[in-house]
Amino acid sequence: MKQPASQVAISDIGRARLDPAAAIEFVSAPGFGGVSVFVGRVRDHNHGRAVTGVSYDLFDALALQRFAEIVREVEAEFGPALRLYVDHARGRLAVGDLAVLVAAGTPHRDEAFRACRALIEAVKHRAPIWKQEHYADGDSAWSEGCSLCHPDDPAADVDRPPRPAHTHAH
Amino acid sequence: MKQPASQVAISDIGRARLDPAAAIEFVSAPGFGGVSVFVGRVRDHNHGRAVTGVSYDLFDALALQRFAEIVREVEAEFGPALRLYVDHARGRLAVGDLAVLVAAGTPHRDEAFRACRALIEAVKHRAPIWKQEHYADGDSAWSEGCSLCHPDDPAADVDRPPRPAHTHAH
Amino acid sequence: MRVELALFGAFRQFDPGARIELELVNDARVADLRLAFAGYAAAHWPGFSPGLLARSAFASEREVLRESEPIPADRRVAVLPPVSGG
Amino acid sequence: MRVELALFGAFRQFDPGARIELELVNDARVADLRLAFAGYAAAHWPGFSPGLLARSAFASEREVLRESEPIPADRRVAVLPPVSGG
Repeated sequence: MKQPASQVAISDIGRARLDPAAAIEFVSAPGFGGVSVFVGRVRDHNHGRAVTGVSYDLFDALALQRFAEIVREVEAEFGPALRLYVDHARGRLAVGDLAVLVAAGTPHRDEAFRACRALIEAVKHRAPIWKQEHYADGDSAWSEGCSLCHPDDPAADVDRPPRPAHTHAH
Repeated sequence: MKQPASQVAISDIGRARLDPAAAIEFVSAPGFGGVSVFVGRVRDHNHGRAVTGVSYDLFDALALQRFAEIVREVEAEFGPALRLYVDHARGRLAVGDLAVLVAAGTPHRDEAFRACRALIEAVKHRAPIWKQEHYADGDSAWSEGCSLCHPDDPAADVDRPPRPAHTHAH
Repeated sequence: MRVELALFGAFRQFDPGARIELELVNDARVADLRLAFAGYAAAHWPGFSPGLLARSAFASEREVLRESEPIPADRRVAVLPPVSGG
Repeated sequence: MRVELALFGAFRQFDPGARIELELVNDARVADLRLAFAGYAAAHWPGFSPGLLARSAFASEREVLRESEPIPADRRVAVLPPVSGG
């Protein structure tokens, strides 16, 4: 292909917005009939509490490494006829703001849906990104999430998470 | 909800383009964290032949009925916290033009992906829409597709389609 | 009775107006329309494939009709070849 | 050796600069850093939860480190609580 088949980015919310039209354009190609896009937005509530905003913290260098790794894995599974796009917001977002945007373009739609889903699942579970929710009552809390510890690493407590792994909706 | 939770449309390509940003906006709501979008575009080849464009023919009244039926079914399965959007192009499209656009917004991403996928599968298999491909050599052909006959209806030949039902990629 | 049959998709190529009229008995059902249409097509359209009609449905503006159903009161029906949207 | 530890997510709230320094033995491994960090946090941060650290990983800018790995040559490590992107 003439241009890179994937693009990964972190967008500082103070300077740029996530742009679904740009994602669709990027993953398109004359031979591709299907584009699947996922947009994650800040919700106005979580676990029954009114949310006014969310701050996203990222370990930028490692996050971009992980995005690139994830893209290579999805390419290995669904490529080579595949274009991918990943963008995650950083900073304080208001309700309705776009937090994450992923897209996959492929010749047919089944691969597009599956590749897009694989992208967002991996970004959510494996990238060094943390979400702090701000509540209507002025309180705030960092969300619980997925441990990045190597699962076979004995020193870490990942065998005994406070709740069953990945059954929480995040 | 204050406004309708779904929108279905047919867009005459001579007058309007399918607009993914409008679809995302429509299916969004303050309580929704996930939006899944699918865009179908005209490819530059099919079954090994170079394609220069596609003409879409629709039986408008029945197509809008079917879109509305499909939306109600998807709402029954994934709702009520759900907003849906369906738009299909009509007319002669060039390679890269958007042929179909569906979107689903929900509180969490799993339902968004599944509802979006259910929408596009139903639109492709059950709506009265026909695709005529125009080839680089000047020839053109109507695509073979899915019979709309009631499967239990004895007079129609749907038990003996020329190829196994739904194994063709369309 | 006279039934107006609208043509879609691959059927369009056989008739510039994409619309034909067929004369049926007064209590005709969809199955009768199918037979009459097959006869019309065989008589008027060189290159017409009966296989396409066998996989095609008849519909009003509101729904796909079953073979045993009567012709709709407004006598307007569409013949729908297998669909290929998206 | 002196290791610079960058704090992310929930760990940020304990230190305004989100960065602490820890003194370790010269051939220290990630497991030693974990112990030293646990001691530092217990001594300096009221309300610190050892459970959070148990589920946290240590990483360089390029990868998550295993407990048995040596501290990276540039002595810069990040401690990563469970992630919650998207």
